[in-house]
Amino acid sequence: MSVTVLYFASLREAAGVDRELLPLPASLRALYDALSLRHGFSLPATKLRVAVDGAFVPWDSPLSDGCEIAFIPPVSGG
Amino acid sequence: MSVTVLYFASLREAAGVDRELLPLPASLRALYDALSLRHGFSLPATKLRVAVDGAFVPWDSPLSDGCEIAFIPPVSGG
Amino acid sequence: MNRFAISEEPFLIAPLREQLLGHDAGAYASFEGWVRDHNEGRAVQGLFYESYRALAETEGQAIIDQALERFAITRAACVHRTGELALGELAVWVGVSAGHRGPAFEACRWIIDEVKSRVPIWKHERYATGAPTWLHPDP
Amino acid sequence: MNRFAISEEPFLIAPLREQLLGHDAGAYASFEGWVRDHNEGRAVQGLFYESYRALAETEGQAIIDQALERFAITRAACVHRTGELALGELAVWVGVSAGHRGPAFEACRWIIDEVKSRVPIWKHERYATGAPTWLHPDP
Repeated sequence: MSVTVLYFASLREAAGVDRELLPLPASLRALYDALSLRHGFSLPATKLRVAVDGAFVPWDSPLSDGCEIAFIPPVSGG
Repeated sequence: MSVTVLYFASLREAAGVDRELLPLPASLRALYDALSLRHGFSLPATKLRVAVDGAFVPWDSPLSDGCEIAFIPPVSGG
Repeated sequence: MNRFAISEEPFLIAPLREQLLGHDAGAYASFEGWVRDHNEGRAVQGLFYESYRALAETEGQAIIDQALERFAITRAACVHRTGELALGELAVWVGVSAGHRGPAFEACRWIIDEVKSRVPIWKHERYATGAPTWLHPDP
Repeated sequence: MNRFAISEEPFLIAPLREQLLGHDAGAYASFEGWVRDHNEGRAVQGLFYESYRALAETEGQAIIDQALERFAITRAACVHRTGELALGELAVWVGVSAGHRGPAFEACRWIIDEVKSRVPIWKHERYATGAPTWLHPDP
């Protein structure tokens, strides 16, 4: 039971990798909090959006085995 | 003592010429009224602007010998 | 380039746009007016633009100058076609460069609105049915 | 064409614009974002755009689709660059065609605003002095 986490921009830089395979977490919020501690992310979860399997989802969405999770820091295109 | 009058768009079509040499008139308004009668212009002076020697001027501007007058019907560029 | 011009022939946008570029400007807004196949419900077959060229160029340049004063923009230009135009042909182009997108959009819109209301250019439309007409819209 | 695309290479505007042309549309508004030599008072030497490409294309296409519903426009498209960009390079292009200029301008502005606020693309700026930075502006 695992999930893939994708990192972008400053989160990728802080994590030092662009993806990780991790055990299925209890929730998106629990996963982000654990990763923040491990990688020293400075952005609070309240500033981020989150996507699962290529679509934006609410933070309380359920997770399933094998899903792909991306934490989306504030964007700066354009 | 004469002036040149330039015609554009529907005024040119009604006048049948794009310019005329005419005696110096008493005023721009008197000139337009006379030309309206002669050429059958359907636009009232209140819908027009007027230019003398290549610059917009008020309808009560004085006229001088040899000046070039253009009655400017409502524009439709763009 | 900060200029207004009348063009009696088709003109290329690329070199005009090129002159608005600059490392100091991050935003560029442009507008193009093309000849449509209809106007106010009537099928249009083609049109002709006439101008009082000397006054049109003076008035157009005044609009560009005023835009440069009113908006936080870097450069602005406008070219208007005259003569016979076919369906789909480019009638007018406006380009504005600026540090930020807000002023670029606002100035571009303002310039085309002013050109349409003040510059002595007149449109003569030919229709599928009925007599051709000079357009003299109420201001 | 009614499409949003990410381009990892420099792209040409002319063929994109061409696909928005049509005899039914009389108005075309476009926006371009270029790499400026400064940002918030700092001298910029170059930048890098990273995207979450799959989600960026989905979200960008949703913006185009929503613009087509919200505004009286004919066609709309947007392309955003990613990768390394030099000063003066084109970062983003938006084009909108419509029957009239009002909706063309409004939709063009709306699309770029939405792209900047919602599409997962991030800018990494390098400065003349100081450490390079990922930009994560407060919404």
